[in-house]
Amino acid sequence: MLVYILKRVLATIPVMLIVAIFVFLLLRLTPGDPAAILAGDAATPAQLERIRDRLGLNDPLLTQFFTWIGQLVRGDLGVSLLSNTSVAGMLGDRLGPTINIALMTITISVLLAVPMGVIAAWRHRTWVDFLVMSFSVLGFSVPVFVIGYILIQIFAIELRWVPVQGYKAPSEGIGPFFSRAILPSLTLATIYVALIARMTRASMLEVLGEDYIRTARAKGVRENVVLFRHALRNAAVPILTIIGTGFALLISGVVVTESVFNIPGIGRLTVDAILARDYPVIQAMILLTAGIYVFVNLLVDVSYSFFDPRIRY
Amino acid sequence: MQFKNKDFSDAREVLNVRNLRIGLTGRPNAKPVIDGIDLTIRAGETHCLVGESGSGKSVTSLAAMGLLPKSALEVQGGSITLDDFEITSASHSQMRQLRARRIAMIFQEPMTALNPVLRVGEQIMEVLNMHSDLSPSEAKKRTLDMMDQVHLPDVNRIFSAFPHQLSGGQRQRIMIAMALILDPDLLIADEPTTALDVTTQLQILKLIAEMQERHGTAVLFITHDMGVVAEIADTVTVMQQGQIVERAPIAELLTNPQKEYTRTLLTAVPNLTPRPARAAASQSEVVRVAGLDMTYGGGGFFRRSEGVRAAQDVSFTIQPGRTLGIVGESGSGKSTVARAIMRLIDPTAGSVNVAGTEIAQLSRRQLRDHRKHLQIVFQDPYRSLNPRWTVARSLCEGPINFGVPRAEAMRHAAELMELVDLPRDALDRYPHQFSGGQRQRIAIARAVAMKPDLLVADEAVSALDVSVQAQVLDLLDDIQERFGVAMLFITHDLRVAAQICDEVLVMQRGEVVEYGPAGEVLANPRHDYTRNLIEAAPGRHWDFANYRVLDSATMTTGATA
Amino acid sequence: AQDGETTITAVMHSGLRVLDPVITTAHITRNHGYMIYDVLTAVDENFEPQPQMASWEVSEDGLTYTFTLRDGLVFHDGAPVTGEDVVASLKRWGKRDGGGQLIFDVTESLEASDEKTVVWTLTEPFGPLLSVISKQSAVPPFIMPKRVAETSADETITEYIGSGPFVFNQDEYEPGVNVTYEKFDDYVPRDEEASWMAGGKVVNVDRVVWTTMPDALTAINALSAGEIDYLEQVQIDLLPILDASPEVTVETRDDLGYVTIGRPNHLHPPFDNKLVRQAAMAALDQESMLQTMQGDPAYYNVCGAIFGCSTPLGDEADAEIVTGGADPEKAKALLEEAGYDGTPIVLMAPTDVISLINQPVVAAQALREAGFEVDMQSMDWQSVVQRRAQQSPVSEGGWNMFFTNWMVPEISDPLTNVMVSGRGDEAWFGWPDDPEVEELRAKFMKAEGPEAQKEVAVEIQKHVMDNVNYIMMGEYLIPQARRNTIQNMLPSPVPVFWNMTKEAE
Amino acid sequence: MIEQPQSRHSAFQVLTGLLSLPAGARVGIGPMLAALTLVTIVLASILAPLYVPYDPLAMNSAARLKPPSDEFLLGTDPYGRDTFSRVMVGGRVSLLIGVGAALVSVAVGLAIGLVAGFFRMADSIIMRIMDSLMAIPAILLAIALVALNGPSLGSVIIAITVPEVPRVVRLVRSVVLSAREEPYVEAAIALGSSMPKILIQHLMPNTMAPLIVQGTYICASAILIEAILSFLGAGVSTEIPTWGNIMAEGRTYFQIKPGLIFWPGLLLSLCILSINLLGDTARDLLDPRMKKREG
Ligand SMILES: Nc1ncnc2c1ncn2[C@@H]1O[C@H](COP(=O)(O)OP(=O)(O)OP(=O)(O)O)[C@@H](O)[C@H]1O
Ligand SMILES: Nc1ncnc2c1ncn2[C@@H]1O[C@H](COP(=O)(O)OP(=O)(O)OP(=O)(O)O)[C@@H](O)[C@H]1O
Ligand SMILES: [Mg+2]
Ligand SMILES: [Mg+2]
Ligand code: NI
Repeated sequence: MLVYILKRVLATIPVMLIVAIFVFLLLRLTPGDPAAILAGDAATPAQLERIRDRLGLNDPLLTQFFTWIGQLVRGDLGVSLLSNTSVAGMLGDRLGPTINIALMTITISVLLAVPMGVIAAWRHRTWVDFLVMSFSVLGFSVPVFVIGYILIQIFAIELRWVPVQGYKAPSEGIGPFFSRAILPSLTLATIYVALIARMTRASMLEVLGEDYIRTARAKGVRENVVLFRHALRNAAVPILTIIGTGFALLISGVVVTESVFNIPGIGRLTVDAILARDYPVIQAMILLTAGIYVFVNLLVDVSYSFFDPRIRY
Repeated sequence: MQFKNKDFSDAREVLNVRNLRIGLTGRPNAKPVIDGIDLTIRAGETHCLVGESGSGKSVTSLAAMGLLPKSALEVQGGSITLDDFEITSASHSQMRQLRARRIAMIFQEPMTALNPVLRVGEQIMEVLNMHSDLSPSEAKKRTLDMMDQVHLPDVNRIFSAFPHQLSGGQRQRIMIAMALILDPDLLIADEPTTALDVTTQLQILKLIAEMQERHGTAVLFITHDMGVVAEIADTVTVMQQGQIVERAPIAELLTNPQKEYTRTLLTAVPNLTPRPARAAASQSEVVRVAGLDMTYGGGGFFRRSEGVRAAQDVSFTIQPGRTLGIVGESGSGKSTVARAIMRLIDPTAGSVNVAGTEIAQLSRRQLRDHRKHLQIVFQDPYRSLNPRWTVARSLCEGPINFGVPRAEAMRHAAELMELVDLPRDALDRYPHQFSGGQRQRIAIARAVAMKPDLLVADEAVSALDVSVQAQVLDLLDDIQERFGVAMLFITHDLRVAAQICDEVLVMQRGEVVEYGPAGEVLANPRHDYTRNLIEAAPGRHWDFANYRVLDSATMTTGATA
Repeated sequence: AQDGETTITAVMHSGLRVLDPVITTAHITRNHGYMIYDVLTAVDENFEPQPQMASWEVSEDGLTYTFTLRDGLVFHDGAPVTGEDVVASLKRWGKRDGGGQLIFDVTESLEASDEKTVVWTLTEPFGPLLSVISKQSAVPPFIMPKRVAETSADETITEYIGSGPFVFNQDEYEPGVNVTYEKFDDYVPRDEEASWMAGGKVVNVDRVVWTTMPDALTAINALSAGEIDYLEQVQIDLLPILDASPEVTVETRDDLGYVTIGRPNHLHPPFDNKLVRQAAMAALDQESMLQTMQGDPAYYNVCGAIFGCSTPLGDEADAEIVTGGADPEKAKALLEEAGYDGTPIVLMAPTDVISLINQPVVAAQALREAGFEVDMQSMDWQSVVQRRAQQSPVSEGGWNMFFTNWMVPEISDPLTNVMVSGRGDEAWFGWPDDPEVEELRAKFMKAEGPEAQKEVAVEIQKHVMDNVNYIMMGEYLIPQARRNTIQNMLPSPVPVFWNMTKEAE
Repeated sequence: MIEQPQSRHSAFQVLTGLLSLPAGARVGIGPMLAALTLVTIVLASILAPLYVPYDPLAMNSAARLKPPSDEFLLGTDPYGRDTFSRVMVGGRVSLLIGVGAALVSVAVGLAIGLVAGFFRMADSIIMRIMDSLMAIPAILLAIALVALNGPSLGSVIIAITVPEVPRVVRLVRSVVLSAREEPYVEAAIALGSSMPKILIQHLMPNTMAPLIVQGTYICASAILIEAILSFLGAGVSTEIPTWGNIMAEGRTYFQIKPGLIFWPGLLLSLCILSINLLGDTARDLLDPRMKKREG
């Protein structure tokens, strides 16, 4: 197991390196000039040139790349070109909201989607199945921001149950955190629920056709036990997989949700940074999200063996 | 050979099936799957249900368990009563109460019938939790006790093992323990030993008999293996296409079958007497294998692992027109040898000489030119044909690869269809439009189309039922006669080996334990392992085809009946 | 925040990322500057320079300016403000600001003669000196401690200490998201009434939190729900939503507002030809562009004055061509005369800055109607910003035209208005090489008194209308919205948080 | 191979599992409705220029944000353009983006996936690169790519395609890897078929069913991603109406003029719903296992 984890961690190094090179090149090829945004609208070309020099943007690409990698290896994420604050610090401020919302989203999604999928599979080809699956497809087919607006309109404006926007850390109180995080989480959950419910259903359908389910029924086991004890654990691996790979989708959703609900998370930070060409921030953020993605999927892989004893590393 | 001959007419009727009709759900006018069958099983009786594949054996048993797949099949008439309780109209919860307690079932595949993610002990104990109010410690004690009764070793360890950590035989014992722990009145066993090798099969059959003895359980035993039937049945019911053809006590059925279908079924069972060896077409050798070694895996980046030595120092030769059979239990390395000879895997060591060329070390590209000398027929007729290709396209693939013009290849394909006794229009159809036996014949035709010197048949008939199996064996025989090809025939079924092989090679754990003329090896085994194999073959003293005991003259082994 | 403290939560038009108000011309950073820094002198609502940190005296010959700091000025770290600090700050500013550069071009010396006195000596008279250093945009000369002001003018400062009415809370600063200011208790306001950037900056609240909301609708909803107190800019189309909230007041804080302009690239065909530029000007229509941008006529103003219609120097001479509606016929005639060969005009269209999305789209249609071939290229604002700095021909990554907006005070005179500079490659993007306008600007610098200055300004106006250095597309206003609990907000182009009070709700 | 159940849970299954919809091929009515809806929308979009009452680009600043009326069926947008005309014409571009992204990513992914599944040497390198591409959040990659090329139709399609390609590659590769083990492939080797022939004639057809499913999924998500890109200001120019940018432009007016989001949103949802449903049906029809069951 440990050997496996070690192996996987080692295997992420080339992946992260490719991500790093890719992101770096992509950014430097992208038009846009951080010096220009720093200096504002009225700056003259000569002033821009001087600022570019200062920021090291006129160095050869290779030099810039190795400077950056060198810093990274030393654990230094650099300094934002715009705000002159340390990227690590910004990251620290911004990671919390995103992670908390993501965790809440995953929790909500799993709690909703797994039973939905199980029931749909159990009542395969009945109206229950159709209803559940239509709902999931619907979650797939409406843009995230529209869902966000609709939820705000209903729960924050009409019913006034929760605030329209904003974020409070759980350390400032569970109530305030919850009331602000619930709508964004629900918004994000719509895609995720769709994803997980469909996977659960498909996986359950397959498992429910297996011999050991028939064995369980032949033993006179109650239906809910059949579904949740016998079938679900066997269906877990693909569900976990989709939770892992769906994480990428979650990040895409986060970018939009954070805008709609005004949450100071890394999604918005990254988009802002991309639009402002704040290279150190973008690079760090994309490496970070890629790292999180890889980590989440490593977790998922390792957790397989928890659900399925046949999988041993 | 002694058959069971106890009289059950006074015993209690446990299961009563009357005029049962089962059809496709929602389609009452379609041809029913089960068409008005009657069945009575009495306490202590072992009732065998036999018949070709698809005749409705499993459906009948599932109906008795109330486990028909509702969306596909439904009871359309008749009744099933278990001690006067009507099952066809029982509610879900009534059925649930009944299962395990009154009526239990063992399924065919011990691999898949157990839940892979739950410990086997828990799976047995679950029955107790559901149907009794034993305390957890009592339940566990009872479970361990039951596991002991089915002769599982080291019950405490096995209790907390997962299914994949057990052997097939052990898994099946777990299934039996699970089925019998509540002492049900009726045990249904649907081909419980088909997936096991003969030695394990024998143990399981004995175990079921023992348990039945102990608890007086009625057993409905489903199988297509007449050997097993001869061994264990009190009464036999023969089914065909959803109907009952014949029912009789075992001795009566085997000695004096009444119906044509029963007779066909019995005649098709190959017997264990080796056929006389044929003369070789020539003294030259088509295949010479020497010192073949195959180790799977090994190496590894972090830990140097041992690898599986699946074949060690295997040597043999085959002459044209002759058949070498490789027998041995599952996992003994039979397929490995076949695949190494075919160069579908690269042997670790040794030489393989086919038609005068040493192929063990050829590169992939060089190998391609030699492919036409050797062909293979696989076990699974479903998967060995590309489901998306027409039969014609599959048949022409090989010849076209070797430069035969398409038109000519097509013409030849049509001839081949005749050879394997399929209609010509079969060429334009797809594999799924054929039965298993027909598919296997297509696969054989495809191999023969290459006019190989060596034909490897890896369990080529194991997936087929006896009557179809007999046809395919005949076909192979015919082809061999006609083209004089050498054949390497791999099987775990000694009856089949006895019928088709000139020479037999017995493998155990990758090693050759015995190699010689079929008559010698099967009639007069020298190695213990071979002897065990033969002794474990059920019904081996009965000559099914001739409805009589096997001529003891040919049975020179010291086994007692 | 502790009990009883008043905090104002304000949603600003953009996130604060750059904290150095000298290095950038970004409005949000300037606004930030006014929170934590103070200035020597400042204009009042009549564009009149008034003493703020210092009073001044000008010598008879107009060559020596003596500034005297008032009492009680301290930085947030407790150190008193001295002449040295002022000199360092002015010098750093002079390197960045266009107007400042002009003054330093004619500066003989700038020295602190004692703790409280600064003497600025010129080589020749510079009429608008006071209005330049009092200007509230784009880069006002904020006074910082000497050690901070000694940072190179091309590098951002790293210490944010001023002597202004608010203290920057470094700990709670999240770039682009939140900035928190606390009342500076030791700030001594002037006695006069506050007026624009001048007068007494009396702070009546304890904290001001600026936040950003990327989504306009969310911001409005948050204001209606009372989650925020103040919204600096409201999209006109969304005003009806606020109508439903009686607790919210919508108003215009800044009656000067903004202008939107089109800038042709003078280096490359076809806009290197004055006739083609004139054709473009004739083709465009202020009314329809402004209406598309703003919707409600109450919030825009057709205006042909390149220095703004309500500023002292603003004049609409010869502006008929831009204010009189689109004239595609005239444009076609001009194109004919110029021999326009149908070369497509690359029009850069930003997609991510709401206030700049509409102009290129409307312009493209109008130009096409007048016979131009238009290649409208969408890109994010950053790409516009980089590409507009490319002097290369269109085929090699150059451009022909883009649109941008200015605050009226930023374009209100020939020195601050960078678009009238005609210094070729050194001019602002678009690079008109226009000696004539340069002469006029020199004349403006020497002009004594408002009348003389205005006279030159009108000449420049006429010249620009003829030469089409840029195309004035009119003025517009952006309303703000506040909860009714927020009172006494100063009218001003810069949103200021002194004077303001907040009642308990 | 009980010991290695991962193979059962390949990317292939994950992806096809995703797209399973209830109404099976047998039921028929769902897919029929879906096909009808889709055909209607596609035809209506393609033919839009023939029947829409206004030029979708014609601005009229005097007629901004008008409510639905006889003159403007669905009202007008902030530029005074006719919403109905824009929505109908916008469908063309949205569908083009969807279909374009699906075709390109499937084609590219298929090629790379076949190579990866076939050449063991190339496999590990290709898969590392694909892993990296998958790890970069698609939306950020798309924004960056759009910033790089400018938000033209082509670059939006590319931006949507790049993150999808690795998924297709994984899918194809896993199908190839598992199909390689099929006895009929071994039989083909035994019959002397060359590797490229086996790859193209035996293995590639196996990828078609999952690819069609995956293709419909990409098509649907491309239309959505385009909308999100527009929302973030990185979508195609407003001169090219798409459902995505109509909705994104209309989002500020969500409370005053919900129609700007509702109508394109409705068509978009209907489309995606139908595409998903059809993809699922296609899989059922193309899956030989399904045929087997019938036969
Ligand atoms: N779920 C189902 N849906 C439709 N038809 C079915 C189903 N299960 C079985 N059948 C049909 O019922 C018939 C009897 O099948 P059954 O499984 O009982 O055969 P069997 O005698 O057990 O064969 P085998 O020896 O191969 O196990 C077959 O024709 C089969 O096609
Ligand atoms: N690809 C492989 N990698 C590793 N081990 C393998 C592989 N194929 C087979 N083995 C192992 O090699 C041994 C011999 O397997 P082989 O398939 O030759 O047995 P067999 O005699 O054909 O059995 P069966 O009757 O079940 O077909 C077994 O222990 C098996 O687990
Ligand atoms: Mg059966
Ligand atoms: Mg084998
Ligand atoms: Ni397996």
